[in-house]
Amino acid sequence: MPDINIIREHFPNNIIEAGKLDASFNIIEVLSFLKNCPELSFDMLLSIIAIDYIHYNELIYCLLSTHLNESIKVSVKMKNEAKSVTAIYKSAYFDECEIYDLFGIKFTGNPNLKRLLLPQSWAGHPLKKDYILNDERLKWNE
Amino acid sequence: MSIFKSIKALIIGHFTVIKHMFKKAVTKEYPEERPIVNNFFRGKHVLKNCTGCGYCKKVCPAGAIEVIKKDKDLVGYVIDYNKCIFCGNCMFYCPTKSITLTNEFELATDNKSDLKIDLLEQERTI
Amino acid sequence: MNKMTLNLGPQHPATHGVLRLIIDLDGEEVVSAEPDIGYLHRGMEKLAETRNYYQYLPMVDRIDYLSGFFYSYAFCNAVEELNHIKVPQKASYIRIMLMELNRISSHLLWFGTYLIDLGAISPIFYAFRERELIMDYFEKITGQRMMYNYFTFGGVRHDIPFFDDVQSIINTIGDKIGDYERLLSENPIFLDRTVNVGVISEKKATEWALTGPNLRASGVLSDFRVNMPIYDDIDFDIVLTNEGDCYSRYLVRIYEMRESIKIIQQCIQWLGQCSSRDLPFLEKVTLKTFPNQEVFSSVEAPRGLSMCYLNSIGGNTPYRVKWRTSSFYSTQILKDILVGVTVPEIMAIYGSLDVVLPEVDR
Amino acid sequence: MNYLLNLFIEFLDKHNFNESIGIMIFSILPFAIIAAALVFVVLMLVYAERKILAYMTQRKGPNRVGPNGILQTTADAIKLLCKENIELLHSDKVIFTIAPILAFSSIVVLWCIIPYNAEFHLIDSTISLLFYVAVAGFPMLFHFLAGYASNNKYSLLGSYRALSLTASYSVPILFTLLATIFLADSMDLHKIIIAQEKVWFIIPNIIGFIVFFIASIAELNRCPFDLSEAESELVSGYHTEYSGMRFAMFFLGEYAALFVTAVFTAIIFFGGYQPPFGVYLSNILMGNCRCFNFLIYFEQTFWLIAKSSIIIFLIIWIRGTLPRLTQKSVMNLFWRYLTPISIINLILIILATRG
Repeated sequence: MPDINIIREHFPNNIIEAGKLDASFNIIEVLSFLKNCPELSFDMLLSIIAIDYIHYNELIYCLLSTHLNESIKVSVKMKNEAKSVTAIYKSAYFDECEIYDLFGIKFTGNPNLKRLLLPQSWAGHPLKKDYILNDERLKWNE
Repeated sequence: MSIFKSIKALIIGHFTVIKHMFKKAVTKEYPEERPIVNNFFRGKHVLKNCTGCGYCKKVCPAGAIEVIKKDKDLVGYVIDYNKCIFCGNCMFYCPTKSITLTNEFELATDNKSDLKIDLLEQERTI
Repeated sequence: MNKMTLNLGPQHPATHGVLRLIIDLDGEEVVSAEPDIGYLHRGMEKLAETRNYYQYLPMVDRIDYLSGFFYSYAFCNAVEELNHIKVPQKASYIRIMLMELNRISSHLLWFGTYLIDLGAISPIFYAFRERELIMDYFEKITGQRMMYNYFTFGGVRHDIPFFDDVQSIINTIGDKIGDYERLLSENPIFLDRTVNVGVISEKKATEWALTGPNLRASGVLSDFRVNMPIYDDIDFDIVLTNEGDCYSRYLVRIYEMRESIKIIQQCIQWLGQCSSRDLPFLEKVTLKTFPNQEVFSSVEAPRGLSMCYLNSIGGNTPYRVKWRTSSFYSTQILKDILVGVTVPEIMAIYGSLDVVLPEVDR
Repeated sequence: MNYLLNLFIEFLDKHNFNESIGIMIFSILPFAIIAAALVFVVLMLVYAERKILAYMTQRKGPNRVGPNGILQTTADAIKLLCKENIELLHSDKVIFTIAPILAFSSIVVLWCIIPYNAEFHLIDSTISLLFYVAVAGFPMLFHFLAGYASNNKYSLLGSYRALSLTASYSVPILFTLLATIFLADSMDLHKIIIAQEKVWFIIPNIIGFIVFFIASIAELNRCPFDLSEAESELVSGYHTEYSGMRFAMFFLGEYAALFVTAVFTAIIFFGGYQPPFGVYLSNILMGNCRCFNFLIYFEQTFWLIAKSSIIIFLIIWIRGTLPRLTQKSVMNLFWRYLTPISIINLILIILATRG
């Protein structure tokens, strides 16, 4: 695991629980620090994972440092709005489009947020828990 | 010079291709030569004294198995080959090992209704 | 500037599946390229929410049908970590051997189709002739050529009775790779088509989150097999070239095939000399209740790092499964590296990234 | 040939037919023979290529239709004949239909000037080499027309490439043929062959042969240079929108051109219908009595076909190994390397023959 105390120095009020650094309120600062700080140098954002816990949504950013072969998870809990990190990691664009497509979470700051996997005319966001499964729209391939 | 190196590489490349002209062809003529199929192969299902517990119905990912029971004794056991993906879950998790997948893989038919096969009836006719 | 938008449609001989590239052409030069994906989206993550763990296991091979073992290993490993199941040593070795064989067969398929994209007709038949040997071996021990359903939670379904044909397979493949290299590695036309074409610098590769052979071809030393516990007592070295063009991606994959042969050789030695009769290959376990926990389990697939995120809140169906696949990001980088490139080079670059569409759309 | 002709006229007089019918039939007969030979050779070439490519990749090739698959191509041709010719809504209908016909006919015309043996030829003109250079470039022009008329982006790209390729390969071909004219100081194919009695032109003109061979592969639009019908990038280049008989015209035309180019390479560099060491086998076997001299003609055609089939095998072999070149490197290869080489080669030969 990367040495935690560097992170704790710079971000004292970010708690680390269940192996994830919780950065709900300052995600942009934390990510840009993790990327640019020479000792940590997390230069690759592997993927953004979205989970829908009905009352709130959680985003997990999996970061990997290719030089030190270290990985860390940063989690953000929020409602339906999130800040886009495409400015820091270019690879986040496809992830954010897919999460918007399947979860309906809007990312402010994303160059052009559009549906990625589903056809543009698809209504609803399938991976949300309240998505009606036996919807007649899904009968089209029966 | 690089020209001679590339000409040499071209000639070597050509001779590695021509080398194969004198080797035996690897194509197998399917209808005439039967392919060798081993015992672990997962093909058509066969049923043997099934107790109708319905465990395979719970474990099938594609929902292809239909167990028809009339007050506790088995009347029909239909597998829908449109949906079946031959994963073998029913065979692995069947408590009494009564359903097994055989080596027979030629299941093509020209009308869809043939694909819903009642294995219990087949077991009686054999 | 009269732009012609050409879309390399979902149905095109060289898109390895159903990718649609909307390309703005100025003459033969590409002005902008926009990948449009989703034609093969089967909703793997939504399926997981309505199926229990045993039902979902056979579906996992289908995420990337060319490397089925890797994805079933990632899923089984996630469930085993969730329930703290300890996999017997023999099962781990069988898993490594099958995964490395699968890596060779996936690289062989890439080699054949990449050469067809560049116009050479015969290498695909040589590559498929070798791949057929591996496919027949998989059919002999797991039952199917591609959709194996052979790994299960706690080990493998049944024991592998014999290894001698694995030895003969890797011997024939070993010298056949020498054939490919003689046929292509110095071929002037192949060099002219691939050397410094589609160069991906080290910074650009990490920025666009490329992993696997594409990353190692740009000179970044990152192979996830290093921190996978089951690879600990197997020594293999990571293949690295640092030009980052199509030719170095070709070289990385050819040498990786040789590395996999060395790994399989060690697995056979271990499996052969250990008295194979008494060692268990499966940890008998019945999974009823699951702890309320989340797990990240990843594996070094032939195309890059594949990560399975499993989140369960008790009950026997997973609450959320997320698959991180590497082709998803290799398609995204096309937007960046296809600018200012001529039409034939699109095929050369796209082919060299080894993008397989089921992995992209899941 | 005229020996057979007056034999036929005596037969006609016996049945009191008019003599002019004989002459008329005899002037049409060679064209009929060559038309039949063309169809047969083209079908056999397609079959031969598929078989050779199959053996090169350890496959069996077509072996189901007819004995050992011989009738496979005839079956394909009949299938293509019966297929529906799909008409395009917005394509330029007139050019769309004419282009394949012109492409095929411009190749068939070349068959007439080939001297099959000392006596038998369809058109005997003193400038047949010039005729070859002129007409050999036509099919590429009609490929451009076809691609341009079929209103499809991929075929448009294919047709652009056809044009740029035509410009680049015709210059080296011209210079190498000029070199042969100086060597044989005549443009008549018969005289060229007779001039190669003692030494074949490949020995003095070895560089010319290499340049001509590479340029003729580009002219045929075959493997290392098959840019205008690149399957993997442009779906199938200029003939993407063609189906049925029109596609067959292009497809069979390509193989007819392959035969013509191989025969011309054999004529210009390997001494046409001359036996390898100037010794006719039939003289040895039959002794050189007069009545068997028409056997020599058959043997001459045999030698011509044998040499050209070796060259055809070489071209197919190249297709089996080499990947495709990009347009930049093809133009670079032709303009920067092959054209100057062929010019230098021409100057050397002029000095050698005239200096």
